[in-house]
Amino acid sequence: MNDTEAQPAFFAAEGLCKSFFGVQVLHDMTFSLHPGQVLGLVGENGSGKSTTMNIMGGVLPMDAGRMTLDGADYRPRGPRDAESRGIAFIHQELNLFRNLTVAENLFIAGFPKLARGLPFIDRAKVRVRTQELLSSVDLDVAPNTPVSRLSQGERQLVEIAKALGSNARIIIFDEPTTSLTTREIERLFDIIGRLRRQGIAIIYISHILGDVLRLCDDIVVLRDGHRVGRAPRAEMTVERMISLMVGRTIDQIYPPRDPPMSPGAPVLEVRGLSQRGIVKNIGFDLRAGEVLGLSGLMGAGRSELARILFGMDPHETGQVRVGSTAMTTLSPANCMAHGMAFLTEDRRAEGLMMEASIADNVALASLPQFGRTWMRLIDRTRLGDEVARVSASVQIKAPDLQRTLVKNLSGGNQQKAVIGKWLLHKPSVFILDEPTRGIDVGAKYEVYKIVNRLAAEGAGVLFISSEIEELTGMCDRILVMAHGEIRAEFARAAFDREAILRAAMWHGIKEVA
Amino acid sequence: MIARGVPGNRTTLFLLQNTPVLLFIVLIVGFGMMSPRFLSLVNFVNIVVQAAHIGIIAIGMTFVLLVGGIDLSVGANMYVVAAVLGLFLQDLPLSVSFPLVIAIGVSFGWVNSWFITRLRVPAFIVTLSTLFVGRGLALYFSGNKMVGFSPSVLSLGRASYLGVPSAIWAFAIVFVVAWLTLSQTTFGRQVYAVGADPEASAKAGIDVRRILVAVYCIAGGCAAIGGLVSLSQVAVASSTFGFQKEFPVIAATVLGGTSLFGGRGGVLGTVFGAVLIQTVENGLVMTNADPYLYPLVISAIIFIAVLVDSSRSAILERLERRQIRVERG
Amino acid sequence: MSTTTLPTERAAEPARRRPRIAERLLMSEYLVLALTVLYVLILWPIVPSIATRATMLDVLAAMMPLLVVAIGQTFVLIVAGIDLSAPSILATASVVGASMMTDDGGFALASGIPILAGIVAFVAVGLLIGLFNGLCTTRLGMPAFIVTLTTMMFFSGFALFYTAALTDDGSSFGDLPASFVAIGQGTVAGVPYSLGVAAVVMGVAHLVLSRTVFGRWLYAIGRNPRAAAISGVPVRRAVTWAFVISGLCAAIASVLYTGRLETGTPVLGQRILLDIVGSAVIGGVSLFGGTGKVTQTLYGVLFLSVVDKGLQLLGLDLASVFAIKGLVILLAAVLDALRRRLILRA
Amino acid sequence: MNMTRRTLTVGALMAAAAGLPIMVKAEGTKTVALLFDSLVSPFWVSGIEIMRQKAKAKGWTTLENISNFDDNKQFEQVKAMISRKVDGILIIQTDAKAVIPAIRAANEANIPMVHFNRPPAKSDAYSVAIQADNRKIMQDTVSFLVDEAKKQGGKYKAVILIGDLGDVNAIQRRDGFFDVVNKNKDIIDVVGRVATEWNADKAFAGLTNAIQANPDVNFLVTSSDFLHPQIEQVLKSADKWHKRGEPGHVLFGGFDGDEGAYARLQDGYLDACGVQNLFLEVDMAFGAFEDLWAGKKPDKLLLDPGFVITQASLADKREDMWGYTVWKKMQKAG
Repeated sequence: MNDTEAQPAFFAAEGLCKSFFGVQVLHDMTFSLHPGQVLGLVGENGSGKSTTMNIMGGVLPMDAGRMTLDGADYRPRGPRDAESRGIAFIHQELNLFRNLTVAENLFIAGFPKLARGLPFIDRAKVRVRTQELLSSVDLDVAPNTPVSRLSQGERQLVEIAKALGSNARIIIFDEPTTSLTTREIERLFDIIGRLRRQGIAIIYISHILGDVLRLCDDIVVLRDGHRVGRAPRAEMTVERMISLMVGRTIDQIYPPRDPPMSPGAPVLEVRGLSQRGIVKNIGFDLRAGEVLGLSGLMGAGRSELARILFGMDPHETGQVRVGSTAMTTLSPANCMAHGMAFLTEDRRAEGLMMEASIADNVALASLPQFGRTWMRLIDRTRLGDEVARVSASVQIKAPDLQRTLVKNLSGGNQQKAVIGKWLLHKPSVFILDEPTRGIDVGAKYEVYKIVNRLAAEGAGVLFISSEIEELTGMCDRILVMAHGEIRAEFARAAFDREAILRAAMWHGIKEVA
Repeated sequence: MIARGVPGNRTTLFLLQNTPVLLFIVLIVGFGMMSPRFLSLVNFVNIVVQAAHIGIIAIGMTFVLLVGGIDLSVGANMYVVAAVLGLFLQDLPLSVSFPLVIAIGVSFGWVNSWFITRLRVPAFIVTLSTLFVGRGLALYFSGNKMVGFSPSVLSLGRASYLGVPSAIWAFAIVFVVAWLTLSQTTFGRQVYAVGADPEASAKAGIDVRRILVAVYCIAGGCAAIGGLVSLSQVAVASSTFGFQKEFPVIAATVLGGTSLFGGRGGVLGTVFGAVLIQTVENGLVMTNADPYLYPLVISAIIFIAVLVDSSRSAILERLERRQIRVERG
Repeated sequence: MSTTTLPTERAAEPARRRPRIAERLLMSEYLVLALTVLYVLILWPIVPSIATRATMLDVLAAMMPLLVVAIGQTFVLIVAGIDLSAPSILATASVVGASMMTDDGGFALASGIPILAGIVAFVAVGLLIGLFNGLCTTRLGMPAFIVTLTTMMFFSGFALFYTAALTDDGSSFGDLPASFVAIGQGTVAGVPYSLGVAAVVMGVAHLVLSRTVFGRWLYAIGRNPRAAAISGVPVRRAVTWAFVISGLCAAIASVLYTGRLETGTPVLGQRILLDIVGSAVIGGVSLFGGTGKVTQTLYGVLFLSVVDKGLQLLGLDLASVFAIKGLVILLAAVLDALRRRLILRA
Repeated sequence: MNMTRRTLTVGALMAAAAGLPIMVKAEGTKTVALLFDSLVSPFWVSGIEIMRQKAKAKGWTTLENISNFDDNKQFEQVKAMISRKVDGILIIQTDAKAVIPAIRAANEANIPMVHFNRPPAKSDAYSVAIQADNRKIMQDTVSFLVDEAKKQGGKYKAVILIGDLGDVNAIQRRDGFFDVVNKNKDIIDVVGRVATEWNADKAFAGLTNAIQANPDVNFLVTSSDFLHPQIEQVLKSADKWHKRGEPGHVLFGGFDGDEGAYARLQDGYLDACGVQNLFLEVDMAFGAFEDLWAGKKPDKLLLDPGFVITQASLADKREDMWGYTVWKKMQKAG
């Protein structure tokens, strides 16, 4: 630690400010970086982390403030400019071309040429350089492997190799671990350790505070666009970070939940559900009025299970009963007909029609209910009323339900539109896959309230989340998945963050043993 | 992961992956049995000669489809080139006229790209309108007349170098240059990147607009060269020269495995597609088939080839399914 | 984009009135309609007959079959597909339907209801080819473009083959019954039947697209097929239906064309593919799916028909006809692109 | 916004420029509409030019429309011409039956209609058609070739280039060919029927393939002279382009009588050509208009007997061959 502190800062940001549409989202942001330093950046969504990094990476211009790099003014004109100055930004959604090979992705902005004046790529040189870069991130794949064949973690390493290839001196990681397996995360951390030893400075943004604490030398906490704390690792704890981030204690993040007095009848029964390579022998009951949590690491098979239950992916064996019906075939339409609803983890690609209005989106799943006569003419008055009612009940904030396009809404309001779509369908079984991903604290609280209300009205909710905190705050019972199987079950009284995590890490533990 | 997904399906997969080739072989054997002359080397040379102009234009089309665009104006471009060549040859020698008209073909493509990249008009509608404008211009240049060419142009069409007909030389040169460009240059790889994801390409520092302009210019240039090859064979350009050529050209390209949605495909497949179509036509003539049956047979064969190709992609997609899903997380 | 144009907009503040009017016109849904009027106004001094009642009726009667087939195309475009086979459906339905009613073929002459049988044959051809297109696209996962390209080639060839096999001169089916011809040519109180047929098709299509569950499903599929599937929309079935509807509309258009020409001909509509797709797109229907209205297609068809009629009245040589038609389409497309940008900015 | 205004201005200018060539219709003169379905071959190109000249000489104004083989569009064009109140409509339809509604419309508007080169199908509607006697001319042409063949002796393998299968003229010429050939099956064996669709590159590819399949082809007939350049290309490649009398000469018959046909007759490559008398046909057509205006009612079908021109009769008959006039003009132009 001492050796890095001894070096002078080579990058500094002072008083950065940024407003969108007259709303200031970043106030007076100040920080600096030494070579080889790992700086953690934490804060809720909307706290200004991304804005700061986008300014640094040349994606957004700043309104006020100044940045210096090697003592000179740094004002990037665009991402390319930032990159050429040695600042690389690895986005959460990776920027790789699946139809090209690893080597081609590394050099797509400009390949080394065979000879001056000849346009041809020096394949040999590309191969050698690629191998060098890949070995520096410990990735053992052939340079001509198509990216589509790589796992998510391997793709992340390719992105890092790409940053190294552009001689980056600062690498910004935005939520790099969200889609990685445990082992891939370990490997990533090793690489980050190696990079810092080479004198590369890292900015690490993550919601997983334990990781931040483990990895970073210094931690900056943001809230509502303000820097609310900066401290070296030794002076920081997870609890302190959280209280700085939210400005209140954890109890207040979740609305009070009154568990049902007596468990209701099962609304969803799953027995012996298996699909090779995906899930194995899954069995559980979901009862009316219950919020059942489903925990597990990325790749444990939580989302995959949800997709099978809703008939989007096939399964080989197993029975599913919804209410009193034994489902013979699972398909979205069939599941919906029996009162199921499914909020997917990817709301842009699977939840919403981005170019359509809120009203169109909310109505989508329930249209047949509003069809009259043999032509199924839509009863527009009734539909309009119902859409308005549901939208109000989930508190979508928008000027005009019929006109406002969903793509112009904030993440929270978009998510409420998806929830509204399913509420209009009046589900008795509601599967929520990461319902609060990428939405801010306020919107989260509203989503939680809706979940509670649904349960109180007698629906069964299957709540999938990566955040154990959230599950313990919201659920009556938690199932933990690992490696495609349900590994443990916890009743509310027995919620124990550490025990849940341990069950989720089952595979990793076994390997160690 | 792939190995785990299809235990023991390697043979099926191999067959699926090579079905277009298998289909090709079946056709050749079939026609060969019906007409022994079909299998001669001379006839095969013939097929390639006749496929050359469609193949050359389809190579240009491949670039456009690779970036997810489309060019409906290639046929009109051919006619413009023919009409202008008719004018040029009144005063200029071949050696000057040919490069000049190819440059005109390229400019035709450049005009398309200008509307597409600067004004953001969809490629379909831009090239649909330039199709009309181009034919109009060409009719104007030719004075509505059939354009005839001097014997020098025609002898070029019949000429052979080292025993290989000139059309095949042109086809081969265009193919090799296009293949090298696509696979061995930064530009070529960027074409694939832009086709896969234009936004990500811009973020990765690729000058997307430059790539788009270039591919339409290439398509224009190829249309011009293809037009010249066709001219040197058929000797005249009537007012229907190049008319509706966009359809066989696109068919050849798609048959060769290039996706209409960008990012997937290549010129080798395109050459194959063009030759395949011509093989069928040639085989039908060789077997003295009823002319009314030509379009029926040709379309059925294209249909089968594409059907096989898409079921193959569906299987491959199923194999990659899990990864696709995880990626979105 | 918006950041760079902002200052100029502010600079233009004093002269606000004039751009505003142009801007509003440009942004309105009726842009194409306005362009049509503009075109007529420009041509009026040169060929006064363009603005006569007779010409207008002519344009109306003539555009109806194109309108019907373009409406069918609109359904397919909304689900982000394309139906290139429409011209071949026109041709195949025309010869198969006509062969039922004339001495060449004459399959239904003995039935006593040849005209009804003929119309059933028209419709059946359209439905079957449409169904084939739809099933190939949805069940076999083939791209719509290439499926319909091959069906276009196949059935264009088939129509010629069928005609050659059944007629003496091998070129077409003539001598259609007068009551059938009346469908394409007849009038009631000066209003052509074809107008009535097209109006019904348009009305039903409009109702289906804007007011029914099925219509909403089509838009949803065009906007995001995955989200639609997860929301319980029967995507494959709906897309198949879109192709079937396109086939049906082409068949109805074929009845109108065939009646109009008194001839079942295998070359019917072989040159109008780009007019069909072009008119929908010019009207504002997106090739990428999810948007488009029947009224937009109507404006597009009207625009192209008026442009054509104007060029016919001018009696120019082919070169000018092509050049002007292309430039007019391009102009409409450029204005549309500008409009989109303005809307984005607003 | 600037951009928009500029575009609009350009559009207006463009439209205005398009309007310029339209001459103001002078009082008292006749206006005749020339409705062609294409200008695909020299026959039509020369035809429309001869019509323009002859009309000008008579002091008539002409309006032109090309339907591009679209019957429905041509019907629209007829209606447009009726709206413009022209004095006569000369039409070259694509389909003999599909033109009938157009004739009816012209009848109703009381505007004389003359079909040039392609007659309509039988109907109750009245119009006058000028037509070359395709079948007869083709029969005569092929008969000449067959006689030549008999003279030379031996067996012949024949290829015919057929036109668009949807075109009556193409069908009639094909039938004329087979009328003669089928009577002489003992010496003529038809080994190739090339469907050209009136399309030069289809013709080129088809003929190449046909000769590939039957390298000993020595009898060739084309349904239109505009395909000569492709034929020459193919035959040269196959080393079959030889003058009459030289060894390896292919008996070669043409149809139409265009400038290429004249040149090839003169050079000795073409044996016979069925000539449509284009000058006569235009005169007949214009004469029909004048008769109709004068209240006379000519026959529905007026036949141009045409003639066969051979190398022997070239000098005598060439003045009637329209291709010769074109050829002469081209020689003068350099």
